[in-house]
Amino acid sequence: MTTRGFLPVTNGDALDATREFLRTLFDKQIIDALLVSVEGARNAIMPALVKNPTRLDRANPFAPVMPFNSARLVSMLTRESADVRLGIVLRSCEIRALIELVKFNQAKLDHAIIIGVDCIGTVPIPTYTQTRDQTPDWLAQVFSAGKHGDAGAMPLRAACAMCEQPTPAHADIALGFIGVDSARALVVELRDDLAAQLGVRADAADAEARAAILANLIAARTATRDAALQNFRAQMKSPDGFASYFAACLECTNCMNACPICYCKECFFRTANAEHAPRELLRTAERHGAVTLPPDALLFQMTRLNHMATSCVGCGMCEDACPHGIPLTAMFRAVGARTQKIFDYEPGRDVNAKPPFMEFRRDELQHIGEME
Amino acid sequence: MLDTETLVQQFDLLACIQCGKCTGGCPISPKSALNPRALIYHMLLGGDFELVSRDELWDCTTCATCGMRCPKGVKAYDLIIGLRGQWIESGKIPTTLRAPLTATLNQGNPLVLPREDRTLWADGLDVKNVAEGAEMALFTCCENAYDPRVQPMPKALVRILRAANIAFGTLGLDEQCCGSEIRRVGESGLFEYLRDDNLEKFQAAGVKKLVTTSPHCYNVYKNEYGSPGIAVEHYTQTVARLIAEDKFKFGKKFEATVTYQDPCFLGKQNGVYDEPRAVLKALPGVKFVEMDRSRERSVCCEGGGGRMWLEGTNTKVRLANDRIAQARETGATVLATACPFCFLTLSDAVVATGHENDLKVMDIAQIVNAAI
Amino acid sequence: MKPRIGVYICHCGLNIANTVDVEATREFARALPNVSVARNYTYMCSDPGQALITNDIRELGLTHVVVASCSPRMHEPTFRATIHKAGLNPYCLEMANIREQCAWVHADKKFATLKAMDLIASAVAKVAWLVPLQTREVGVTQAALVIGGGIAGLHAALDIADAGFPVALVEKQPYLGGRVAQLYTTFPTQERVADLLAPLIARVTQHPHIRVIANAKVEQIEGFIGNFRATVRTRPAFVDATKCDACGKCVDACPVSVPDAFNANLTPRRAIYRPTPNAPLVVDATQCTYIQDRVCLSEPRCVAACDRHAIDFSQAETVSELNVGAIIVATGASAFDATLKPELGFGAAANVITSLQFERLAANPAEFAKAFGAAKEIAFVSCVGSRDATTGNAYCSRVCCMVNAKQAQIVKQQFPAARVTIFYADVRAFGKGHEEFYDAVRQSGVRYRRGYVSEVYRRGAKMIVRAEDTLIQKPLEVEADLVVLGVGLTPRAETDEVANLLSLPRSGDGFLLEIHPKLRPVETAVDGVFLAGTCQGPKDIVDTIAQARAAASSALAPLCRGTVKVESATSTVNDEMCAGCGLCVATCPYGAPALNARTGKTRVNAVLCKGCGACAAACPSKAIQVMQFTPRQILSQIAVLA
Amino acid sequence: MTQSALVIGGGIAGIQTALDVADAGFKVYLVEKEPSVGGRMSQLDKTFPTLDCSACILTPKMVDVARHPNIELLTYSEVTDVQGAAGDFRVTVKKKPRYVDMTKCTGCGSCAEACRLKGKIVDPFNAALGKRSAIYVPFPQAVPLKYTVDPTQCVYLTRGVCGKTFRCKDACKAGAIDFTQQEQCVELNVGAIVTATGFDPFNATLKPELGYGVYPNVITSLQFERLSSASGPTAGKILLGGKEPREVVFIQCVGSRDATTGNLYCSRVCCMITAKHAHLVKDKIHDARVTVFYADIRAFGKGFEEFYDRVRAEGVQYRRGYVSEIFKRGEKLVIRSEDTLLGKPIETPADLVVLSTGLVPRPETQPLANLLGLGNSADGFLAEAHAKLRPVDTAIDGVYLAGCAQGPKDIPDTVAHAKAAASAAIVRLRRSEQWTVISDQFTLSTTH
Repeated sequence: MTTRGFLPVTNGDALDATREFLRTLFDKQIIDALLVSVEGARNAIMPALVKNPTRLDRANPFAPVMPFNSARLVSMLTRESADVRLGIVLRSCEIRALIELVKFNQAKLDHAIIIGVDCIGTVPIPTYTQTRDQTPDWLAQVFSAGKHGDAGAMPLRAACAMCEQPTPAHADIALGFIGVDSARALVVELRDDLAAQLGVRADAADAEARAAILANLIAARTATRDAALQNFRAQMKSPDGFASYFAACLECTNCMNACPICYCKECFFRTANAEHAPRELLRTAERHGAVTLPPDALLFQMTRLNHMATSCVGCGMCEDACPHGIPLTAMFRAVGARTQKIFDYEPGRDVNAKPPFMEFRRDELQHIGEME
Repeated sequence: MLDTETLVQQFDLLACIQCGKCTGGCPISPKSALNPRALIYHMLLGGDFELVSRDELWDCTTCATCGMRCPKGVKAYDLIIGLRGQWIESGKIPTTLRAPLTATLNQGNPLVLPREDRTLWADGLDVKNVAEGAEMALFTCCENAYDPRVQPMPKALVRILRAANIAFGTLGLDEQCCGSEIRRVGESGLFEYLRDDNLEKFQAAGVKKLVTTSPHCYNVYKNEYGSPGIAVEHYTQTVARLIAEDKFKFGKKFEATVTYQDPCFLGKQNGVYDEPRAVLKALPGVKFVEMDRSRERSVCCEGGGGRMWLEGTNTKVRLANDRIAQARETGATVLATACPFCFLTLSDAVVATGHENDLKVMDIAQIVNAAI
Repeated sequence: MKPRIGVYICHCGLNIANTVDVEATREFARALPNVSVARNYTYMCSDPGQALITNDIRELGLTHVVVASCSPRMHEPTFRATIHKAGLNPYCLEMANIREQCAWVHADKKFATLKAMDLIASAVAKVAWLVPLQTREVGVTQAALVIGGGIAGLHAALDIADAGFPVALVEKQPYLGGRVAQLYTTFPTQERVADLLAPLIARVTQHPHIRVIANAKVEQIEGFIGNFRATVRTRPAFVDATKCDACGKCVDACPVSVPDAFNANLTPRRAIYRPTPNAPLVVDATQCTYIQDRVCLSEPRCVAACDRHAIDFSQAETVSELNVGAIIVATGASAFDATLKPELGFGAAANVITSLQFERLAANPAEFAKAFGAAKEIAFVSCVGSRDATTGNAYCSRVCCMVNAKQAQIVKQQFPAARVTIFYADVRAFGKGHEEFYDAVRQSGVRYRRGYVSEVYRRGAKMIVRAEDTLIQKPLEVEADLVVLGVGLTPRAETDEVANLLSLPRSGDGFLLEIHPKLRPVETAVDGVFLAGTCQGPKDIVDTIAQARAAASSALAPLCRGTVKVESATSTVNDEMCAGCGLCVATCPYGAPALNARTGKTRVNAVLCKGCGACAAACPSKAIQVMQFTPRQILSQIAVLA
Repeated sequence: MTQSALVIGGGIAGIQTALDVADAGFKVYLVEKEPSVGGRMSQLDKTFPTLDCSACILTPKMVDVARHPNIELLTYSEVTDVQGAAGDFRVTVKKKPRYVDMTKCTGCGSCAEACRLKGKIVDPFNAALGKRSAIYVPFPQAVPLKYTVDPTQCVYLTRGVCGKTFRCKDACKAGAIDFTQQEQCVELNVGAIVTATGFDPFNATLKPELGYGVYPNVITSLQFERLSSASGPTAGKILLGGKEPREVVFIQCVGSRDATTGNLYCSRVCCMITAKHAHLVKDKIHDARVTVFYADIRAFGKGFEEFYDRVRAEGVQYRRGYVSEIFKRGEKLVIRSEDTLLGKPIETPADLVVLSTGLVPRPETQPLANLLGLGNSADGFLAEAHAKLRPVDTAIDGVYLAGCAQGPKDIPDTVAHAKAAASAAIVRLRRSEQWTVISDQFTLSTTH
């Protein structure tokens, strides 16, 4: 069971209070190490594995920028069991990706403490790094947007603009600033045992107000999402919709590299299996008059779609990574939504829910069934 | 009200599986309300069953196709005969039936003619009485004996037998109706009287072998008189045997294309198909052709079952008329039969259909006689 | 060495040759890369057809062979054997399916021919990549497990035991005989089931090769054909059979009353009870209030009532592990739950009973006379829960027509005055002597009325049976004192459990699925596991026995031989590529791949692998591949078509 | 103790029994009176309800039987004497001369091409719808694929001379044809015997009212199989006299459930055969009007009712009522019956009538049954030891029944029955040693 309470903010500095809170986790020996975003040189925000709590003075989990979906990093850190108690500070989409990875044996949560944080949305990295000096207080914007549940003023990434899950689920500790005045306090919701250890008292004040603001926010985001998905589906209506969508794809595989779920040791498309003999390419060119090169761009995208459609959490890292700005988030979310609905499966919702491929149910897909 | 339970037992109706083969094969059912299967079903269901409303029972020709076809051995025609019996017992005898029945009792024939006229047909033929010592008794059907239209048939037969040097005789004025049709109109009491009386007379005359002119007489003696130790033959069997034994010399040719109507009581009911044909085929000059519906698939002429005296409900075109058309399809100029009823109904039909110049109805005996 | 490929195109009589220009196809094939020879022939699978191939292998030194004919499902073994006979590795063969996938589905000869060419080119491209594989054999544990002690299980067990092999017969209930034990008589011979069953059960229980494990459940099965390992949990009887003299005092003392399922819930029984009239006493642990810690608490009344101290609650469950080489599943079927047809009034009125209840009543003359003696009109309803889309059971239950007939006759024989009517749509009397029995039943005075019963409801003390008599096209209301519902057979509720235990698929009707409905009616998708009796589909006793003995025959082959051949084209894992995600493990229906605890990567148990390729399809990185269907092989096939 | 079994009859039942007994490690002699194994199933086009091509699923089994190291195939052979008892039967098998050297014949068919009687001899495999030569293989997938001279037809064998020169002999490059061949007898010593002699289709001329033998467009269901089969005389096209029928009528229970023929029993397969045929007609002639006359539809096996549902959905009309008679009116056949659900006699026109003929015991089984001491059931099929509990055993120890010799069966039931007979035979062959208690050999571990 969980306890809801408040993390008091003194001096109106919620970030400072948060850093202090994270240090306390070390002090109370709840964690031995912490994965958290820290501010680096040239405004860079990068995840760091912190072992010494004093180094938390640059930690910033609220910066509206996401260079990584850190689920990948958690996978890296937890694949083999260790007796280190690892704290992980993650956004909702990162937690969901992590839960998917756990199902595929790519991460273990046995010794992990997930510290989830509210996310009002993130902005593209260049926007963040290049504009921070001119508008030094991104954080103030975040907290202000959070307070009112409206990030309209922020130039959000496409994925975030349609993100309808701004608060973390499945966190051992969740820190919230949406719908509250973060100058005074942050909402904290945590496991009862941790609450006892950390001295958090149950306090339901302002819960309804926060819920209302969240509901508004989610409704707005959902509307944005639906519009985006509809737009994508409209583009797919034409026979070559998929091909034209990916007309500019170089098969650079950046999307795959950025994807938190793509867990293959080595992508099939980078192995000798996927190589084409020159003779084959020439024959295909002869048969069709011309063949687009590199030859497997669409196959690559199809394959990724096939592999990801059920597990995609919509973090949008792929789209950020695409050198041609192909709007991948909308595609994955649109296809994912349909696929996930078929199997009644929502990625990241439940760590015990088996991915559709791993489970056979007699009653599924009966409408496809045998034709006679 | 009928005691259907008893009828069900008596006629073994429980064997019925309601397959409809009886009604399907019934020559009358397409043009009458007569439906043997439904009749049986009503018996099986029991309860109220009013005979009076079922005039169609008098349409049955007792051709026995229903019983021959039944896969479960049910004899629907027997049931109909039984029901007619119930009707007669109730005293509601069809008006046209009264005179024949009374005459049969009083005069030994249903044609309402004097008993003492029975041997008039043989005037001048010097036919012996069987009691004077003969290897076989010739039994003349009442029709053959009294009806001038079919009297030539026994006359011809007499000449044939003489030609083969067969010693035969008749019962003279002791001969009376065999009871076949009497039984079939449901007058079982009168039938039993005739049977006992006839048997007594056969015995008194020392009859060991009986040759009948009519298939109806043949059938009743063979199958419905118990086993009185008398060998019964229809004359076509006798003649076929004599031909096979080379007892004849045919002096003349009978130049005609001949087809043959199987009498139900000879063919379907007793399996005598081959002998009449053997006789016809043996005759010099005869070109024998078959109608499509022949042998087991032959069609009733509608002369049996007391239909000679009954009105019934069936006012549509008689089957005999169809038979004329079918006979003409074969290119035959002579339609042979071996039954006085068939002869009469078919002769009427030839006239009714206006083919008296194209098609001649003849009894086999007459044809044989013409070739001797 | 450059491959030398032979291509053989089959006419399949006219099956292929009618739609595909086989000669043009042959010329095309001859010109494909690496092809040394291409031929066509009327029936490649015939002896001379095969001779063409073997001669070419020997004379032209072919290294690989493509046969363009039908689906490989049937004839791949044929042609593998053919090329093997000529000295090639049997796996250097590829089949192009130009019949089912071409000739049979196209009408236009021109396009069908082009497609056949593509399919052949594609097969030629693949075949060059095929590698020789070795055929393998594994040893067999010469013992069998039979699951289910009904009439099927008993017969299967007897044949295997009589052939000299040990058999473990595991029965869920505390008694043997299954459904058949509940029946009163058989059709069409009207023999008492008890008279037939008792000697059979005695033969099984006394058989030196059979170990009967009743009141038990197979919990787990691991392994593969020839080498299964079954875990069996046996519930204790809580009654010491050596002390019990079956006096019944404990039963009288027991405070529990539950419906007696053996008696089709017609009568109650206690928690300590005799499962069948001749079986020893047992305690039903799910109902016993002592075990469930309710009423009896510390002082079980049965224990107090027993003079001989036979009741022993200290008895514990036992778990046995058995090694067997073959398994026969004979788990039977259930009677259709008539409450699922509420319009027929079952459960709502006491004078509507099922045919199974009829059997139990008939077995008890006094009860039977009580129930039926005074009845004037008795209606039997056919197809209750069979041939009925509303219940989801589209199938015919195969036995109910004859059960109805038999029961109707029993009533007629014992109470000739009763009016007995059977409502039906088709009477299915198809077995030996069945039609004759149906004839006899009608002769005994049972009325058949054609028309399914639409509803049954009460009017006063009578039930009204509503139907149309379709032979007179009249709606009917028949007043009946008793209505007997001819309930169908349905898969047992625990079929899923059995299916999961053994990884057996089920057919559309919910019964366990045989591997081929015509020619392999007892084999399953799992080698070494066979089906007997009604778990595969409704059957009468005689067909059940034939099928049970058929299953025994199938089981006897590996047991007698002592070894079995296993699939050679299995899947293999590239450790470098394997991310250990476990998709292959979850996907495999045969349990062949498993994650290695130490390395975190998949290992394939090649004996279990059937080469179906589900794992390879699921693996995102293609770290697991099926030999003869590697990405390289498949992609080279596709490349030709691109 | 003889470690071998004899299986009499090389249809699907005999094949399955032989394979099972052989797979268990015993030597099996499979005796078949025809030149090829395959039996009735080889004549079928498709099988119900899956519509598998019959030859396609049967051929591999035939090939297996021929290849099996434990099976010795004795085709064109008949059992003429049986002595001894279970465990030690001594059986005499007569091998009829094929007049073709099996070791030399390649099955090329040149001889049949050359035969003077090519295309003149009624082909029983094609149910008399096709013609063949006097030297023949019954069907293209025959096992063994060796030619046989039909001694009742061959001009040389019946008249002592065949022109100036034997055309077949000249045509045979392998030199396989040998008219000096004589009948041979072999003695077998076997421990168990399985009788799998199958059935005959009912002789439809015994129901003269249905016009079989009178009208060429009244055919039997077996003939329909050949008509529908791609390897049949019309290459799978439903053609009679070169014409495609528009109205097709199927008639159920011809020679079954019928006291007039003495066959009281239900033949078990005809309903589904007709359903399959009706489907095939609809499949091949989409707009054909197909009517089935029946009294009870017996669709009882796995997937059968579902198939019956499917066929009705395809537009096949089922009319309840047995057909009483068939005659001709103009170009059309007229089918007389009553639609018992309407209570009306009806006439249905048809271009093609298919009689769903039942299954009857083979007359030639009787002498064999006499040799073996087997009895008959009331229906004329061979009698099993107990109607309920012992469907494959007979009154004679060591002699078992498989398939339709015991009574009509569809293919799966035949296969199951045949395998059951195999099991019985295996048990009999393995019997004789004194069994000891081995039921305790299982226990690996028992925990409480």
